Amino acid sequence: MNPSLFSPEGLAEVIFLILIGTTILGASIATLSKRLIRSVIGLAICFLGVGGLYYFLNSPFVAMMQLLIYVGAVCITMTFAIMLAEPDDEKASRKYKSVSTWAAAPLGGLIAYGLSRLAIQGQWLAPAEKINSGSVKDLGMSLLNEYSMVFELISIVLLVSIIGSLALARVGRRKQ
Amino acid sequence: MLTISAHLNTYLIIGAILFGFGIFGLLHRPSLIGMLISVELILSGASVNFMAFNHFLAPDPTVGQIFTLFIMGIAAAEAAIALSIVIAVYRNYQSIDADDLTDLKG
Amino acid sequence: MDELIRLLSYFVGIAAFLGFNLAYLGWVERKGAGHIQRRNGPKEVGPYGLIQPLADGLKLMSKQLIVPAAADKPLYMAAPILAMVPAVLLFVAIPFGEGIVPRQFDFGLLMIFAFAAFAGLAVLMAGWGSGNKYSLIAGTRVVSQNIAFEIPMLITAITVVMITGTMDLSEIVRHQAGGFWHWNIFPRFDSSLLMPVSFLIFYICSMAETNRAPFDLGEAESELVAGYLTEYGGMGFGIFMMAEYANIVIGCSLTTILFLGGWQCPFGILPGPHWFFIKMYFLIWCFVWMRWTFPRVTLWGLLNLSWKYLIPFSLVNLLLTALFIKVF
Amino acid sequence: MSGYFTNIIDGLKSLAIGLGITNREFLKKPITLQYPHEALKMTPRYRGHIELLKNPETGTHTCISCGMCANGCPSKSITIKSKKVPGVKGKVLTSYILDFTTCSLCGQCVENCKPAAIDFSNAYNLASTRKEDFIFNLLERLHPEGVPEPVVDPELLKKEKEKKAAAAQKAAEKKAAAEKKAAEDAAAEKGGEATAEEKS
Repeated sequence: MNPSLFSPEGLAEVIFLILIGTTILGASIATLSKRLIRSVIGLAICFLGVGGLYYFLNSPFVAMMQLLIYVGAVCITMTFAIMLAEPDDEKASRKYKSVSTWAAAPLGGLIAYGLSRLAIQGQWLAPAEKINSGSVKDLGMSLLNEYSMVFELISIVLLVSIIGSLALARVGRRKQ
Repeated sequence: MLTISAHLNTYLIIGAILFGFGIFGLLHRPSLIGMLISVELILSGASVNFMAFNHFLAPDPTVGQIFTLFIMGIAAAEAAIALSIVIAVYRNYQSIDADDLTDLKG
Repeated sequence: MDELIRLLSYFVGIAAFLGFNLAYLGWVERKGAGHIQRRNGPKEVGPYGLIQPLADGLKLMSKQLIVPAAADKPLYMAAPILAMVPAVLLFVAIPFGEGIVPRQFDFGLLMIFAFAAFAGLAVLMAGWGSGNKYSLIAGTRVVSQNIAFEIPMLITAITVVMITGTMDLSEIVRHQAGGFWHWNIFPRFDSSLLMPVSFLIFYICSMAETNRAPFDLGEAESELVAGYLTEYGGMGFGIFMMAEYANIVIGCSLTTILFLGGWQCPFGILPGPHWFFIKMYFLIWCFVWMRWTFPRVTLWGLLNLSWKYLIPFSLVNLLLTALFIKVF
Repeated sequence: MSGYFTNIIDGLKSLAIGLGITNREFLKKPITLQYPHEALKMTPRYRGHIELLKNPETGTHTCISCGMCANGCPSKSITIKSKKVPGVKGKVLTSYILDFTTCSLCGQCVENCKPAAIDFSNAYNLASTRKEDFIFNLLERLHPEGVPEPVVDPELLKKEKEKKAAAAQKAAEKKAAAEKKAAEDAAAEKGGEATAEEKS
């Protein structure tokens, strides 16, 4: 039975469809536009949609982190890099010859199709009994108990990456 | 039709589409930053899959969330490193096209 | 269905509140600037110039929208909208009184930070999309500023989260119930003595995040014409201005909720949202006051302030707060 | 590192002082004038365009129409017209036109004026969209209700009349004498002719 369009559930479905549209629109802008700056904006739109999907998947914390990290940090850093590195747009549009660019669209489509088919045809296990509600409290508990080692490792990775990126940017400056 | 938000397959297909877009962009983009954008798309496609399985199938619904958070952390670190590489490359080659970086002398 | 009606009425209420604020904060700012400089400020249009915002709005709306030839048109057009939408959206999460919140979010604080991240992107889009080097410089400046000040802001917000143990804004306010000495701005002998420092860092950062003078490097008119606003006229400019004021209201509301006890009344009279608005408008007035007191900082001084002072202080503050909580 | 904390304390202190100053100013009354509604009184030393001075005794100007101001004007902005009126000593000013569009406010006219009839005015808010509005007739500006008739001195008038009469009489006499002389000359000529005729 389909819920009415104007009931909260129906409205939620409409919003869900809008989010899917946002995600796919963002992804297509990110990959198809000729200007890099627009692709970054498309990426931000796509991440906004993905964050909304996470919200529908009952994990608002991850959705917010998605926005905070991807839009607030990654996209802005990329825009910054584009402004610093100043890519030549005309040069980019000139290079549509190599084999990989022609093969790209069929290959991407094929992979997407294949994965979707797998998803539809796959016999997934029956949903297991939940051992907790997946709330932020549970998230924090398991982050600091079961996954504390990974948590520490990822902070080390982040630290190393910060130092490494600083060092890399610095070396380039010295050479010039 | 209207209750597609409660199906695992919807999310898996969205994840697959994002992944496909990522592969497509990775091959089709000439510049390093464009490739980085595509890699982010691939990662987010994987994240969507993790979250979907986590919500619908996993007994412990924190695992997928934690995995996605780690992916985000890794993606942020990767973006920082890659962009500093891009800037260093641009300083040396005056270009960020992957095809132009053919010089083997460091 | 009741939920829908409730949401719609809140939507209307927020729109009215926001419209009133966006119009009259400009008036307050000009009046304040006038009196600080011993002038009168606007006084011609209506009594005490009270109809001035209306006249300004009409003027901005009646202007033609011009897209510069060198502009990247989609980005140029989308930037004001992207600046405005998150700012308006954030009001959904702000509790104005006990139970007076459009939507109860368990992660209200996180949500505000997440959507505030769009502001930087909008400025970058405006700067790049204008096709003007001054706008571009302003965009990069604003983003380096936003990133630099978001870090201490988040870290000090985490100290509050550690004390109250929740990211739900209503819950944070409830945690500060009692007399005004229970507010987070004052040293708390049961959790952390350093809360005034947290408040100071948070307030400075919110001022910098909203691109207010003395941190308004994005529109430093003496150096960059009007920064990222240079190419915007008419309602494009108007929307950016409104987004700035909406961000100010958000920032001050957040400071009120986190540190000044939200709707908690200090003396036991006038309970309810009145106190929330009194505190919020006091903080906004402090923004105006500081704007017309201090000269604009240099970019160098701004980044030094963040990376050399605020970030180390906020980190030490976080550590000491954790220590306090562990010890007591 | 040594100045790190002193820097912070100094900075906070100066911030507080600055806020105190602006707060103090905020509470004071505004000192600006609402210009179109109220205006400042200009200082007496302000040098605006020139104007004719009113002599409190006679109620009119003291210009003697000597033209020194017009002669001394480097921009030739001043045009003076005057006429002679019976019973009035000297010439009477009929129009004093200042073309303020070319005036450079050098003050040569005021320097040159022997009887100190002109001086700088205090008018500072001159504004118009038409050039003609800056061509002033100073005489009309001095007497906006109408230029008074010059005061006629009866004695002088009488004297003048006598003088005129005398002059007229003298002229008449002269004329008569001339006529007489002419007649005599003619007669003489005639006589001469006659004598010549007689001689011949």
